[in-house]
Amino acid sequence: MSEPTPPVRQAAGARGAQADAARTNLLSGLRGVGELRHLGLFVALALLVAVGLVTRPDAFATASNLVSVLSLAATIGVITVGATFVIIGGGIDLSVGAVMALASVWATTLATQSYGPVVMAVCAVLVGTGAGLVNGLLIAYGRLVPFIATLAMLVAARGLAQRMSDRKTQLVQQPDNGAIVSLSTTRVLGIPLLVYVFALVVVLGWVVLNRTTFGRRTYAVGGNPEAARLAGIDVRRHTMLLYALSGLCCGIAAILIMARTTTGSSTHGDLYELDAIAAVIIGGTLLTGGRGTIMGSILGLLIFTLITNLFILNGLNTSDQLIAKGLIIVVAVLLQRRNLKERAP
Amino acid sequence: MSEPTPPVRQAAGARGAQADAARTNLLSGLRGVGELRHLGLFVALALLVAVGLVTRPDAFATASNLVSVLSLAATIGVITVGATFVIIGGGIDLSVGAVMALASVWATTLATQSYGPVVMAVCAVLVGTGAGLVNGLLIAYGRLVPFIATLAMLVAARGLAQRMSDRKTQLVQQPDNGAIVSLSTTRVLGIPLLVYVFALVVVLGWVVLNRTTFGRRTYAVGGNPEAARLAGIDVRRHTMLLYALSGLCCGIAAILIMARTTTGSSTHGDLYELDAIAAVIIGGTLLTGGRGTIMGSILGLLIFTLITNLFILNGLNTSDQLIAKGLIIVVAVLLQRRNLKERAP
Amino acid sequence: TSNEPAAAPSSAAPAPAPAASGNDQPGEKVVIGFSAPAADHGWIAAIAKNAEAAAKRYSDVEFKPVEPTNDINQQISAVESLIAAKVSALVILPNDGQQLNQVALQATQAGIPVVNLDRVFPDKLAYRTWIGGDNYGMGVAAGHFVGRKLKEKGVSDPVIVEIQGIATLPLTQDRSKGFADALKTYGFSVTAKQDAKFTVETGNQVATSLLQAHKKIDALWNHDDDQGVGVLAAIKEAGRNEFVMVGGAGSLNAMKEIQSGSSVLQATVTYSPTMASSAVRLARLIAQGKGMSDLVENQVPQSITLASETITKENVEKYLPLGFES
Amino acid sequence: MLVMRGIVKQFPGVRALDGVDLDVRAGEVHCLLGQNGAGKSTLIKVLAGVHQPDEGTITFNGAEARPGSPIDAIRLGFATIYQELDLVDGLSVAENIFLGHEHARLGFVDRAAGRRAAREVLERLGHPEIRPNAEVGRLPPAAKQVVSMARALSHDARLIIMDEPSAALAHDEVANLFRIIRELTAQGVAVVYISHRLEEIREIGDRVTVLKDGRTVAVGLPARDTPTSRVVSLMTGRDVEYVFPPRSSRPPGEEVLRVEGLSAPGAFSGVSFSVRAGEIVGLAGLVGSGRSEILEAVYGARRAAGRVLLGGRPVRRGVTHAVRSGMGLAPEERKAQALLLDQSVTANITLGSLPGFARFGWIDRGRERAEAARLADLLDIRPPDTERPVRTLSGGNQQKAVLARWLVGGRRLLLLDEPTRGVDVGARAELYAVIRDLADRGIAVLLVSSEVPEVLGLSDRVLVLREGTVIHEGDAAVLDEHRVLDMIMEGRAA
Ligand SMILES: Nc1ncnc2c1ncn2[C@@H]1O[C@H](COP(=O)(O)OP(=O)(O)OP(=O)(O)O)[C@@H](O)[C@H]1O
Ligand SMILES: Nc1ncnc2c1ncn2[C@@H]1O[C@H](COP(=O)(O)OP(=O)(O)OP(=O)(O)O)[C@@H](O)[C@H]1O
Ligand SMILES: O[C@@H]1[C@@H](O)[C@H](O)OC[C@H]1O
Ligand SMILES: [Mg+2]
Ligand SMILES: [Mg+2]
Repeated sequence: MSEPTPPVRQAAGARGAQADAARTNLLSGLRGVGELRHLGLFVALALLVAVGLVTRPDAFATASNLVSVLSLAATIGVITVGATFVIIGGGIDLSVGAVMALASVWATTLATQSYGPVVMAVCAVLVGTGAGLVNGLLIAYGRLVPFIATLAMLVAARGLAQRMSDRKTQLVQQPDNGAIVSLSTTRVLGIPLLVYVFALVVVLGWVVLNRTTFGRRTYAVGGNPEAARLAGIDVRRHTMLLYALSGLCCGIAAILIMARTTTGSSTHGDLYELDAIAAVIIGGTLLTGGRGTIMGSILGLLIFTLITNLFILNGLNTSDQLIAKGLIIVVAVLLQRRNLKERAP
Repeated sequence: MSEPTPPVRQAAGARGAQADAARTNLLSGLRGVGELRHLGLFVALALLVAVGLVTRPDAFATASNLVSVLSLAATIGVITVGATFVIIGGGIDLSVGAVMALASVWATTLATQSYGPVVMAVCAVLVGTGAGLVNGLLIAYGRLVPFIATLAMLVAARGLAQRMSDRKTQLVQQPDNGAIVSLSTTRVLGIPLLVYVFALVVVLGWVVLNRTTFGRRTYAVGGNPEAARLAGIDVRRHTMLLYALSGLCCGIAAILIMARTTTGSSTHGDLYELDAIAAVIIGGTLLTGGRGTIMGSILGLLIFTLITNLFILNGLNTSDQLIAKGLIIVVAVLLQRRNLKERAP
Repeated sequence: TSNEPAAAPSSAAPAPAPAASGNDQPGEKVVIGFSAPAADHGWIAAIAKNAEAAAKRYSDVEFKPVEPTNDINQQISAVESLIAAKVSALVILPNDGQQLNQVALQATQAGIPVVNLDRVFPDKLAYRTWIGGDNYGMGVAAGHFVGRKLKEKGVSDPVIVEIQGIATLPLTQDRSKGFADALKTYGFSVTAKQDAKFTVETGNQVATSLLQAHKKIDALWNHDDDQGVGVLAAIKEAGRNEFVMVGGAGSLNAMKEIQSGSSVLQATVTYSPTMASSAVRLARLIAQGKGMSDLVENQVPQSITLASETITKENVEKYLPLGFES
Repeated sequence: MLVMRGIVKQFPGVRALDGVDLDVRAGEVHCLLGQNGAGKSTLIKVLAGVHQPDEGTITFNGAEARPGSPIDAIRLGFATIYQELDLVDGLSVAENIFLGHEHARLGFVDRAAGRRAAREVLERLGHPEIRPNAEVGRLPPAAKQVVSMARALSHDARLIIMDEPSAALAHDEVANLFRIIRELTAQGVAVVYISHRLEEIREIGDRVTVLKDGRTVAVGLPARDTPTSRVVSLMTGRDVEYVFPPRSSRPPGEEVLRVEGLSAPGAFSGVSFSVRAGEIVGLAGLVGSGRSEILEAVYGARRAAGRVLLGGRPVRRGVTHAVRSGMGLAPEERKAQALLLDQSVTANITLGSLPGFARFGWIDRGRERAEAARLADLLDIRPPDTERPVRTLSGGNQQKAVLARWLVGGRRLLLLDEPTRGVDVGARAELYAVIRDLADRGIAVLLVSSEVPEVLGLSDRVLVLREGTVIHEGDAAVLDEHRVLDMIMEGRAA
C-alpha cells in the first residue's frame, strides 16, 4: 500500500464503466417498478372510469360529476395527506375523524362564531393542531404506543365534541359567517374553492415530503429510528411534529366539512381513520414506515371515492355495494401487488 | 493467536462469572418487567374495582354484576384471543366483527335453523373459519397487505350478511334451537355456559401459544419472518393458518352472540376490530409482531369492559364516558409504559 | 324478523284504500329521487322498502334511489347527483336535517320540489313538504302509558329507566323530552338513561349493565324496537320481570311480544316507517301538481305529522299488519 | 461431495453470479474469498435455498440437488450461518437454536429438552455463560453470533456454510470457533467458510476458491501455501497488501476531545483520555469490555457520569448536540443502527448532514447527489450507482456507505466502531488511507476494532481496556500484538 491512490483510481475507472452499463439497466428497471406502482393505481382508476362511461354514459363523464367527486374527496383528502406523513414516519393516527369533529364543533360554538369566519377558521386549525400535539407529546415523550394514544384521543375528542355541542348539530350562522360556507358554494372556473384548498394541501405536502429536510427525516424516522437518532436527528421532536402536522390537516379538513355541511357536529368524520389509512396503504405506503408517497395516497383515495360515486350513479343497493367494494379493493391491490412483495411474509 | 485456547477458556470463565452477575441482574430485571407489565394492568383493574366499590357499593361487587361483566366480555374476548395470535404473528385482522356478523346471519337463516342447533353452531364455525382462510390466502399467497385484505373482507362480509338477512334481524327459533340461547341462560355454579366457553378458549389459546410448536413459530413469524423462513418454517402456510384461526374464533364468537341476543344480525360486532386490537395492544402485544401474551390481552379487554360497566352503574352519559375512557386508557398504559420503551421512537 | 315462518307479507306497506278522486290514475311521467341513511337496521330498511314498493305501484313513477350512506359528506354528493340528473321530485331522509339543509335548498332553488321525510330541515325554504313522526309525541305517549300504569299500581317514587337510540340525533332528544314532560304530570322523573345505537347488540350490552345498576325497576322505556330485541334478551337472561317495558317505533316483533301477554313488554309507541310510502305518494302528487283528494285544498299541505299511537295487548290486532320486520 | 457448476444468478440490473464453480470435499474447510460484492453471499444463498439460480447445476454426493427453499436445503443436510444475523429477537436462545425443528411431541414443545440440548450445544461452543432462557434481543452482537452458530450446529448437518462468522467476533472467540470447526471436519463434515481476514483463512482453511465479479477466478488453491499476494491479486486484480498508511510526521494539533472520569454502571468506570486534532486513538479490548459503550457515551447516545468536552467546551447531552458540535459516529451494527435500507445510497450518506445541503429546510438535491457520488467514488462503493436502495448492496459496500455518512465535511471528531467489519482487503486498505487522510486534515479520530493489528497499525495512540477500565495508554508504534493481547486478557501479565 505504498502508492495506493493511482491504481485504485484506475480500477475504479474501469469498474465505473462496467457499472455504468449496469446502472442504466437497473435504473430503467427501478423506474419501471416506480411507475408500475402508480401504474397499478392508474389502471384501477382507468377501469373504474371505463365502468362509469359504460354504465352511465350520460352522467359520469360530465364536468359536474367530476367536480362532485373532487368535492367529496377534499375533506378526507386533506386528512390523508397528514396521515401519509404519520405513517411514513412509522406511526399511525386513529384520531383524525374525531379531531376534525372536535375542531368543527369548537369553531361553530356561538362564542367563536361571534368573532367571524376568520377566527372560526383559525380556531379549527388551532384545535386540530393542539390535539395533534397532545398525541405527539404522549407518543414521543410519554412513550405511548401510537395506536393506543390516538385511540384514546379518538374516544376523548368525540366525547368532548359531544359535550361541547350538547350533542346537537351546530349551524354556521349565515349570512355573517357565510364566508366559510362559500368555500363550498363559490366556484372559480366551475370548481368550488374547497377543491383548490385540497389541491394546495396536496402540493404543499408533496413539496415538504420530497424536497425538504423535514420530509427526508420523516422517512428516516420511520425507516430506522435508531439510525435516525444516531445520525443526529431529534427523533422525538420529529415524531411529535408529525402528529401535530396530522392534527393541522384535521383542522383544515374541519373548515372544509363546515363549508360542505354548513355545520359543526360531533358526528363528523366517523370512521375517517379507516378510510384514510386504507387510502394511504393502497397507495403503497407501508404501515411499518419508511416508505410511501403522497401521490399514491391521493390515487388510493380517488379510487375509493370513485367507487362510491359509481355506486351512487348506478343506484346499487348498499349490500351489493359493500360486497363489490370489498372485491374491488382486492383487485386494485392485486394490480399493484408486486411492489408490496417485500412486505409479504 | 498461536495458542489461543487456554487463555480464552480462562477469559471466558472470568467473563462467565462477571456475566453471571449481570445475568442475575438481567433476569430479575426481566422478571420484574414481566410482572410489572401485568402488574400495571392489575393495578389499573384494581383501581377500577376500587372506584366501583366506592361509587356503587351495593351494585358493583355483587356476584351477579361480575358475572354480567364476564358475559359482556365473552364474545369479544373469544375474538381477542384470535386477534392476539394474528398480531403476534405480525399481522392484523380488521374483519373480525364483520365475519362474526356474517357467521351469525348464516347460522340463523331458516334453512340452517331447520337442521337444529348443532348444525347452526357448526355452520357458524365453518363460515368464520372459511372467511379467515380467505383472508389468509389473500395475505399469504396473494401477498396483499393484511390491513387491506381484511378491510376488504370487513366490507364484503358486512355486505354479504346484509344480503343474506335482507337487513333484518334473524331470531333464533325457540324452543327448537333454544339450545343455542341456553348457552346464555343456563348457569352452572351461577355462571352462564358462555363464560365457560370463553374461559376454555382462553386456556386453549394460552396452551397453543406457549406450549406448542405452532405457538413458538407464531412468535418467530411475527418477530422476524425472514429468519423464520431461513429456519425452514413455511411462513406462508403459517400466516394463512393464523388468519384461519382468527376466523375460527369469530365463528365461536358468533355462537355466543346468538346466545346472548337470541339473534343473528348483520349489525353484530360493529367496531369490534378496534376494541379487540386495542385490548391486545394495551395487553402489551406489539403491533409490529413477535411479542405478546394472551393474558395481557384478556386483562386489557376486562379493563375496557369494566370501564363501561362502571360508567353505566354510575349513570354517566356516553359523552362523559368517552372522555373518561380516553383518559383511563392513557393512564392504564402509562402505568405499564416502561415495557413499551423498546417500541417508542 | 325475516325468518319467522309466519312472517308477514313481503312489504310492510299496507294496501291503501283507493283514493276518492282518482289520484291513483296514471298521470304525467315523473322521476322521483330518493336518498336515505344506510339501511343498517330494520326501521331504515323498512323505509327504503316501503318507498320502493310505493313507487312500484305507479306506472307513471320512475324511482331513482341513490346509495344510502351514514356519511353526511356522501349523502350530500348523492343528492347533488340527483339534482344534476334533474329528477322531478326528491324524497330525502337526511342523516341530519341541519347538515343536509344546504343541499336541499339547492334542489329547491333548482326547481325540484323536496319532500322531507322524518328528520327535519331547519330551513322551510329547503323543502316543499315535510312528513314524519312525532318524536316528542312518542315520548309523551310512552310517558303517559308508564305514568298511568305506575299510578294504578300505586307506586310512589318509582325507578324509571330509559334506553335511548343514537344520542346525537335531535329526534332522540325530542323523544326524551316528551317522555320527561309527560312523566312530570304524574310527579315522576327518569332515574337513569343510557343510549344504545339502534342495534340489537348495543341494546343488549347497555341493558345488561343497566339491570345490574338497578336491582329493582318499575318501568323501562326503550326508544327503538330494533335494539329492543337485544334489550329483551338481556332482561330474560337476567330473569327480571318486575317492571313494565314500553317499546318504540312499532316493529312486528314487538307487537308479537305484546300480543303474547307474557312479556315485560306491554306496549310500544309507534313511529311508523309507512311514512316513506306516504312520502313517495306525496312527491308524485306534488310533481304532477295534484292535491290530496280527501282534503279540500288543491295542493299537498306543507307538513304532515303522524300521530304516535300506543299499541297494547288490547289493540295490537289492528296494528299487526302495519308492523315492520326489524 | 458438493459440486456446483456454472451457477448464474441475475438480480434486477446486476448479474451477481455469472457462472460460478465450486467443489467441496467431505471433511475440508473450503474458503470462499472475494471482494465486497463479488457474489459470495449470493452463492451460499443459492446453496441454502434462499435464491433460485437462473442457470447451473448442483450435485451433492453424486445426486442432483436443487434446494428450492430453506427447508429443502436443511433436509439435504446443509446448515447455514448467514452474514446478516437472522435471529428472532423476541424468542429465547434455546427457541432460536431449535426454531423450525423444535423438540416436540404431537406439536407440543418439550421445553426442558430444548433447554438441555441448547445448553449442550452452547457448551460445546465454549459459551456456557449464555443462558438458554435469555432473550436473544438483549444479547450483545457477539453472543448473537454464537447463537447463530449453535443453530447451525444443532442440525447435524453434513455441510455447514459460514458467511463471515468471525466479523462480529474478537480473536479469542474466533479461536473457539476454529476449535469447533476442527471438531466438525474431523467427523467428516464439510465447511464452507467466508471471511475477509486472510490470516484466518490461512489458519483454518484447506482449500480456497476465489470469486471476482460473480465469476470463479481460482479453484482449489491450497489455503496455507498460496502466497497472500497471489490471493489478493486474484481477488482484486491488483497488488495490495494488508498495509497501513504511514503515520503523519507532523505533531498532533490542539486537543479536540477531552473525556474526564466517564463512568456508566455495569459498563465502564473512570475513563479519562483525550484526542487531538490529526490524531487517531484506538481502543483495544475484549468483546464486552465496554468499548462501544464508551463511544456511545462520548456521543451522548448513552447516559454516563463524567465530562465530555469538545474543543474545550462541554457538550450538551444528546446526539443532536453532539452532531451539531461536529461529532460523527459510525456504529457497529450497520443494519440496526445506521442504515435506512429502503433509501438510496445518497439519502443514507447525507442523513447526518442534511442541514448542510439545505437552505430554509429546502434540500439542494444537485449538490447532495454530487457529494454522495464523490464519496461513493472515494470509497469505491459498488455498484457506483448512488440512487440504488442500500438494501441491494453487499454487506461490505453497505459498511462503506455508513462510513461515507461522516466523511461529508464539517466533522471535528469521528467515532468509528468496527469500521472495517465485513470490508474486503482491497477496500480496507482504501479505508485506512481515507481515515488517515482525514486525520491529516486535522480531524480527530477515535477508533474501536476487535482486530488488534488494525488498532495498532492505524492508530497513533492506543488505550487498552479491560472490564470497563483503561489499563494502558501508550504510543501505538511501540506496542505489538502480543503485548496487547496479554494486557487485555491479563492473567499472562506482561
Ligand atoms: N437482493 C438483491 N437484489 C439486488 N442485488 C443484489 C441482491 N443481493 C445481492 N445483490 C448484488 O449482488 C452482488 C453480490 O452480492 P453479495 O452479497 O453476494 O456479495 P458478497 O461477495 O457477499 O460481498 P460482501 O463481502 O460485501 O458480503 C452485489 O453487487 C450486490 O449488490
Ligand atoms: N455474553 C454476554 N452476556 C451478557 N452481557 C454481555 C455479554 N458480553 C458482553 N456483555 C455486556 O455488554 C457490555 C459491553 O458490550 P459491548 O459490546 O459494548 O462491548 P465492546 O467492548 O464494544 O465489545 P464489541 O466488540 O462487541 O463491540 C458489558 O456491559 C457487558 O457486561
Ligand atoms: O332510525 C330511527 C329509528 O330507528 C327510530 O326508531 O325512529 C326514527 C328513525 O330515524
Ligand atoms: Mg456477503
Ligand atoms: Mg462494540
